[in-house]
Amino acid sequence: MQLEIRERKIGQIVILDLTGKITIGDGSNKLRDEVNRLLEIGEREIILNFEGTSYLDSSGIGELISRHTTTKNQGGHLKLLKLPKKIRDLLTVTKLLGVFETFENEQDAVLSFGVLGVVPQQNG
Amino acid sequence: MQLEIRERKIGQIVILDLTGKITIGDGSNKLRDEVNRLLEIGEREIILNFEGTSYLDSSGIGELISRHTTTKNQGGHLKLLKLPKKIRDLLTVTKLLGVFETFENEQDAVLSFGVLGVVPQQNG
Amino acid sequence: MMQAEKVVEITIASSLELIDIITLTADHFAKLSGFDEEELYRINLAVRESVANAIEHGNKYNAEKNVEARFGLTELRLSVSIRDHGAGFDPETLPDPLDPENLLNPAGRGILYMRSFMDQVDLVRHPEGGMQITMVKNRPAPSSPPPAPETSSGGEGK
Amino acid sequence: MMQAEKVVEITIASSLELIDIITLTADHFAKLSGFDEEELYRINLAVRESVANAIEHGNKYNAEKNVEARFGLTELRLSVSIRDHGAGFDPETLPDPLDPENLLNPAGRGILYMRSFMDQVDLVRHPEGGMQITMVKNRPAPSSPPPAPETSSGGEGK
Ligand SMILES: Nc1ncnc2c1ncn2[C@@H]1O[C@H](COP(=O)(O)OP(=O)(O)O)[C@@H](O)[C@H]1O
Ligand SMILES: Nc1ncnc2c1ncn2[C@@H]1O[C@H](COP(=O)(O)OP(=O)(O)O)[C@@H](O)[C@H]1O
Repeated sequence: MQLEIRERKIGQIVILDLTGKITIGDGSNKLRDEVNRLLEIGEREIILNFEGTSYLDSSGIGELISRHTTTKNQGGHLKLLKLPKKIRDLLTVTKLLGVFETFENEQDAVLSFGVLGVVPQQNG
Repeated sequence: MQLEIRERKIGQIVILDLTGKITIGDGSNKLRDEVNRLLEIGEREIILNFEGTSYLDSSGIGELISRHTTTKNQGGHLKLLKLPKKIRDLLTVTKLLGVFETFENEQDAVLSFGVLGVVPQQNG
Repeated sequence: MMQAEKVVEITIASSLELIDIITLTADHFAKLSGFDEEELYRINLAVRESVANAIEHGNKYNAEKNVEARFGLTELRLSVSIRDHGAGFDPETLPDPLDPENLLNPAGRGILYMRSFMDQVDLVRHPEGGMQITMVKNRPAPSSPPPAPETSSGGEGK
Repeated sequence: MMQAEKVVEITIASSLELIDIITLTADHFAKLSGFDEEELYRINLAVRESVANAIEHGNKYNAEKNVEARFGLTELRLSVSIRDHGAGFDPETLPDPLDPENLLNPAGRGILYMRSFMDQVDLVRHPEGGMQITMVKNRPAPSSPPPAPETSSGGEGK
């Protein structure tokens, strides 16, 4: 299944719910475009929710790294939520688990951004 | 998915619930063996329930005809229950719809056997 | 943008358990072609019949003989050719499975499936031996998803 | 019963949207081999990486160049070879993606995937040009479902 991305906002934080495969071509491109679009409109605190996806090829992993780096370079944060075991294993194999901030549940992820997320308010 | 066959009895009537594909090789063979086994132990009134299957290749259709003929030759009846549209279409294309007795709901199929099925009693 | 034919070729040994490899490919091509689920099912069945015939009647389950499939996708149509290495046969001489006197014959409906579900079916003896069946299905008019174009710059077409 | 290698060969044009045809076949073979769902996933990923490399680095998305896949299944192992028609490369010279200084490099993990998920990976230049990657995975010990035997009399093995 091709990657689908749903966007939610909690306060200043954008959560992208990912469903499908993040692979070379469409999947990676979509993720790149979506994160870049958020950065362009000024968003800086982004959570990628992996609950609906467990297929990530090396191009998909590369895209995660690129978006992580780009976000950081612009003073933002890209955090990973609810990694399925399969993706966690891939990040272990590639020794990347330490590179990303990862969370098991959404509230922890939201609160980790500090004051921005303390008073969650539904937007859009 | 390979064909799976679950057997139920209502009075003297055996209902085979089919799930999966009825195709050349395994699927057709399994259906043949199961109906033949029933005939060998003396069963004569058989309903094939297609609710869980909609994939029937020409070998599967051939198997239906063979089992229908064999059952009839031994004084029994083989009836078809809950044909999905796709299988109904295949029987239309092959002009076989008139060859089989088909039913939309289980009670009608059971009652069609006459006195044998009038007082349904759960067996086994 | 005009695009060339997109081609996939598959060779399998004569084993029923390998048929799915060709039908899975048929599904994938049918999806790329824009066919709906109902047509996917029909294409899948037609392809299954032709491969089963190649294994059963053509190669007679001889595992040393291969079945060769060729899928071709253009803007207008999907084509599937299946070739075996058997003795071949003359399709003109086959009994008609719709003739009332053949109705209870358990076999003889595979080619009927193919002809019913595809737009064009050609059965010819291959010049180098064996039978070759070519089935063509015209693609649905490009409504919402247009025929997948291919970029040459690294992106995926569709 | 000793059985010969069961072989499937697939040729695709260099198009990312055709990769799935080869990974679907990998899934089917992996199932026939008796691998569990976890290993299916890993085999699928390794195969995807090798085909993606063949299209991207080997054939450089040139639709006129093909990628050729060969699957072979014996009682003991599943092998997958992927060949392209590019310039080839020397695997010895590649940077190590696990080296801390390469950790944030967005590329360079495909071959690591293959080596992690398959039991043996050989990367060689094909004598007639292009790169050929051969990956082997040993089949699980035949516990409940034994390695599918093949009858030659018309029945399906498993
Ligand atoms: N590839 C083939 N090689 C040789 N003979 C074939 C081939 N395909 C079909 N035939 C012949 O045509 C007949 C009809 O085929 P088909 O309509 O598929 O029905 P079935 O396979 O059930 O007999 C077969 O019984 C066989 O004699
Ligand atoms: N089939 C191939 N033909 C030519 N070069 C290749 C091929 N496969 C891999 N390479 C080279 O090896 C490098 C590492 O490949 P890989 O580990 O898959 O990572 P990536 O594809 O992300 O670069 C590639 O960047 C490329 O230079």
